[in-house]
Amino acid sequence: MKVRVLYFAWLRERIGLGREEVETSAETVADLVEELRAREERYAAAFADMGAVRCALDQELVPLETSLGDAREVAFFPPMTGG
Amino acid sequence: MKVRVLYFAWLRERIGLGREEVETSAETVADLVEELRAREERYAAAFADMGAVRCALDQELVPLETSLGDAREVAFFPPMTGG
Amino acid sequence: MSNPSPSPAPQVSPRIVVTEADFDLGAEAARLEAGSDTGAVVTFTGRVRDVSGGLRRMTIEHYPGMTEKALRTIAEEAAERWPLSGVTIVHRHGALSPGDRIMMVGTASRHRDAAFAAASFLMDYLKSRAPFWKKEETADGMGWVAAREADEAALDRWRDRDAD
Amino acid sequence: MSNPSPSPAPQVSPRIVVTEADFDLGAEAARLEAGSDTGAVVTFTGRVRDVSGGLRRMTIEHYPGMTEKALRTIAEEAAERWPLSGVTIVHRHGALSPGDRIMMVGTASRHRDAAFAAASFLMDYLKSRAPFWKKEETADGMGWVAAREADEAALDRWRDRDAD
Repeated sequence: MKVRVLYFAWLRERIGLGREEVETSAETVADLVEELRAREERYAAAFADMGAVRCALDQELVPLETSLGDAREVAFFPPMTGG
Repeated sequence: MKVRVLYFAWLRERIGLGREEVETSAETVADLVEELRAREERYAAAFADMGAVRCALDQELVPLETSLGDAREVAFFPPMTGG
Repeated sequence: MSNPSPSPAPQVSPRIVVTEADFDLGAEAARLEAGSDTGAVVTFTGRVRDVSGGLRRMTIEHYPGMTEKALRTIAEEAAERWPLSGVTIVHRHGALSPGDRIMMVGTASRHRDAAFAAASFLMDYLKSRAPFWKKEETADGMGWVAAREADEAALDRWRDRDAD
Repeated sequence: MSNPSPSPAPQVSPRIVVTEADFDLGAEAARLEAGSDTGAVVTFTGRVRDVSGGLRRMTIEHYPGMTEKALRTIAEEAAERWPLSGVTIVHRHGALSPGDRIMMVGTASRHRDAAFAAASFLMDYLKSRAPFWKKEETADGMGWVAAREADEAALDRWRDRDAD
């Protein structure tokens, strides 16, 4: 299954890109993070502290345990600082 | 002793004037109200329900039991409805 | 030019306006925004509301000698309770029509909680402690607006606890 | 098992603006004032604060596909909790300087308590639930602004009790 993966703020900077298409067999968001971590050091660095990472599935905030289902877009970012 | 007495809102309307000079020997604001009530029916009507009357002495809100002291201005009005 | 030393509690000089004229909310807010340490500005604007659908006019009477003093006292009390960099109270008097602005309060602070709490405090005190009286003219005649018990009761929440 | 009665759909259509441009607070407040039953308008404006005295620039990144949706969800939630006649959220992104306005929320209601509570609610949710990230450039370099634990904790007060 193919998903669009987006990165924002310092996650984008550490990984070095803002979006990519990823071929994955992950069941949950957490599984996808594991796959990405295993790829390259920059991913492992970006996802080193998952307490500092938030996730949205098709533009809805979700916990990491959430099933990917047939989501088309997964986004990772630090805690938000709007306002 | 002479004090300036002011009336606002429906107190002004019932008494029929906005201010007057009053010669009084009252010790407290409540005493002054008694003197005014005794004067004429329109004062008695205006001061019939003292729960609906507020008072300021020299432009500071005070309770009715407050001593007149050497106050120069006493004001009577209904509960305020600003804002 | 670096000046990292923390400044002491700012000296706020409240802006108090009692006027028959309308006011410019944007301009009042812009005044409150001045100052490099202001992160948050809260404004409250009150308007003549046509509750019954038959309101023709509202007339606001006030106590010229006392009004500004009372508003200043309320504003200074707010500035003592919360770390404010600005406080504004504007209140109109005279004849107003449905939809007209009646008054505003504005607060500026570093943080949103202080700005919100102080604005809410200003409103609560202003409702019951500033010498304004509203008279409404409808098709049925004229009448003075009665004070709401809830407005007097609203003051209790500022007495029961310390501000913070 | 009895079904809870469905809450009435909010009458209000939130105004959501995500923009690089500055906004006009007076004009936004005037929009909120429209409607004969609006007695109270509360606005909150957030501004780029120069905490250290050395801030050169702030850049706000956001998530274009999600931002407006998230803001609308927050605004609709507020309109379900309080009887509002208007809700506005404006948030800027891109490069800002110290003193620049970042965002505003505005609420309109018949009564002041609803307008204040809803504005405070909007701010609390917006801080932690809308996809914006701030980066600061100072003389010492660039850095992402860290989320404050207090901002996340602020949401608890809206969970613990029913709105009223």
